[in-house]
Amino acid sequence: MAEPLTLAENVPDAESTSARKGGFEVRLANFTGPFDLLLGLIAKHKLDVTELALATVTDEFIKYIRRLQELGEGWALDEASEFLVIAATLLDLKAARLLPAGEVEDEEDVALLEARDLLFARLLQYKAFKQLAAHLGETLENEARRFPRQVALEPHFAALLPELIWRHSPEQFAGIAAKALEPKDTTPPEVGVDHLHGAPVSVKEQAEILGFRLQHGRPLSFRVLVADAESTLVVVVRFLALLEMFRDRVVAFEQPAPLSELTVRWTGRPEGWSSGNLSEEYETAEVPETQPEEHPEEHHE
Amino acid sequence: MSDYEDAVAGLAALGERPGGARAALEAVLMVIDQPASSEELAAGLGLTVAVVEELLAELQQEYNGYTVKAPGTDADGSPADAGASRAPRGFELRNVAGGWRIYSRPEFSDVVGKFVLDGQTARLTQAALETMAVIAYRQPVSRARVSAIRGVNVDSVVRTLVQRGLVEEAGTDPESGALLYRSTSYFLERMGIASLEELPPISPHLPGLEGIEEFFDAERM
Amino acid sequence: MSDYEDAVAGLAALGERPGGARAALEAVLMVIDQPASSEELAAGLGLTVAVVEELLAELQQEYNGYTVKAPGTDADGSPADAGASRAPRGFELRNVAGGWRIYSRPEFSDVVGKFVLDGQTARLTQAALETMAVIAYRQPVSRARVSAIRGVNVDSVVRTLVQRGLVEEAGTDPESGALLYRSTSYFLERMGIASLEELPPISPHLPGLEGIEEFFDAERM
Repeated sequence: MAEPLTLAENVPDAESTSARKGGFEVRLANFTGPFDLLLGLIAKHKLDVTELALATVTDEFIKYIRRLQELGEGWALDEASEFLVIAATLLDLKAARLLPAGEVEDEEDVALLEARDLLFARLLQYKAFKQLAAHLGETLENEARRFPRQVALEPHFAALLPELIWRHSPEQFAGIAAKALEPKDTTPPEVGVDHLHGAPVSVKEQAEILGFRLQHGRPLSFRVLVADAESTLVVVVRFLALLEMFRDRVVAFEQPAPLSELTVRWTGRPEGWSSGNLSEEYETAEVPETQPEEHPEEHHE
Repeated sequence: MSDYEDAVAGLAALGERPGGARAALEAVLMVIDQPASSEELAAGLGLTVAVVEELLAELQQEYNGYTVKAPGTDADGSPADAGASRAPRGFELRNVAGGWRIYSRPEFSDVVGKFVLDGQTARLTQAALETMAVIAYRQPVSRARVSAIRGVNVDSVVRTLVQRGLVEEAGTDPESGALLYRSTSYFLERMGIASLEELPPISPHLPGLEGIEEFFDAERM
Repeated sequence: MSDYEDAVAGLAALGERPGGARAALEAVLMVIDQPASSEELAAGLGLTVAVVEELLAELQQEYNGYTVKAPGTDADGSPADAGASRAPRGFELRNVAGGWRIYSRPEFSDVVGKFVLDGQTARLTQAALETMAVIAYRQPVSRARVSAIRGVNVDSVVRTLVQRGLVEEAGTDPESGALLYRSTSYFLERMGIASLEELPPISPHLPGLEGIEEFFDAERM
């Protein structure tokens, strides 16, 4: 927590990292998620999770996502967004280290430190489950070498069974068949059915996504910014997020006429912005009141 | 005995494992559902038929209460119990219709019968009915595919249906090698129909079922 | 041992038969097709649970290669082999998923596998294993919470685990209304453990993270 925020040295620029591309062998398909990738990168550099060398790992993480986009192998949106959330957090943390700051007094700094600790905590938790998964895998494999005795009942015992009661007419039986064969879950895997129980969409998370896109590119239209929204809810939340970011003075709007195309432009500092300091009002409104505090990273629908 | 020595080369791998070739044979006999001939057992174990038949005879005697010292298989072999008479086991090894299988000993058939009946009801559970319906309308079909359609594991339910004579094995899938199942003539009998064609068509109940076929085939397990 | 004598009255009928109560228990173990608890076995055999558990322990040791002299069950009992070490049998008796069942010994998996094709299940993917681990250790748990821990959407993986019978639905979360999932007894069976308590503790894998547990529980989704 008290780790001093110092200027990161040896931040490799885009050219030098791409020059080392060949040394980066692992394919993304080998990883089961952003935490897995992050752990892989940390292990590759022989780093302690809690002393993550942000600059190196962040750059590789981002580069990895780019590579994946180039490959374009049907990357599911929700999967991509998880990677982007982590990438945005890493970028925030890396950016914070580039800023000269001695004392932690700014609210922004505190939020960043919290974001970092939360990221580390989640990473450690994931690491624990990954180890347990390895144990399960080994045990299941060893156990698969044993075959249970499950033989058919000897005929003279089968003959003892009470005569089956069967009262279904062919029509009733067809009804049962129809019901059993009915597709139960027609939703394709990549869409998910979480919205069925009203999963929350986080303003901060969406702001993070928007920030990530706007910060590193040219002005974008609102239409483009919500082109990948999987539901109306996400569109609405992104709009709310833009309003919040506007209040935060990191974006500006341009709309030549009412109902015409709305263009959003990044006006904040090039680095160091985080959705962490956005107003809390939307966050608290969408979760049950029994939960006092939610961190942006924890909304995952 | 010379057969035994002839086969020592083939035995080598098995001989190094605890219990040796005899235990390997026992392991197979304990879990096979269908009786296996001594030829099939020999082929699977990599032993000669003569050796397998010798081992089968030994096991049979041993289960019946006579301890037989098998040369080369019993590592320590205290001479005291060679050929000694002991209490029989609760199971026996029988050669029925050309195949070997382990059965429970008939002296305990009343106890076993009571135990088997305790867990049984005369009615099929809803899960069994639904599984029966899927098999009847999608036969021949593997358990994995029925599981995929029903969204739950159906292994034990299918076993119950087989036990009840409503479902039987119907070869293996040429692609996956999975066992396939179909309904039996006893099923037709219980339904009161002469053939499967008399089963009411279910398409009216299932608007747009065409897509589901491809969906499940694509993710065949 | 007094339990044993207490139950002699109940044993009488079984005791007169060859092999006695121990063989009767073996006979029942031969026909069960899913794990049977010592209570179920005791009820079926008309013995006390304590006696059945003693017999089960004896059989287990015996199959593993230790000859145990059971008082009153082994008729002749030559003193030479009391407690002597012998070659293990090709099968073993195990207490798995809350019940007892006979398995082939793992040393012979290659040989037995040739005869039992259908029992083979495909290996779980890394994603499925991780999801399984989170569900096993955090049950009952919603898909959203598993997603949060793994950092990816787990819907299709959970569906596969349900189809494989390793995971099942366990009601809904009273707050969010989200479907909850838990591991099945089939999972225990596949893991070869009697209960979830036998899973290794998670704490050594979470060094110095005592606080994090509460933190994540507090924001349960």
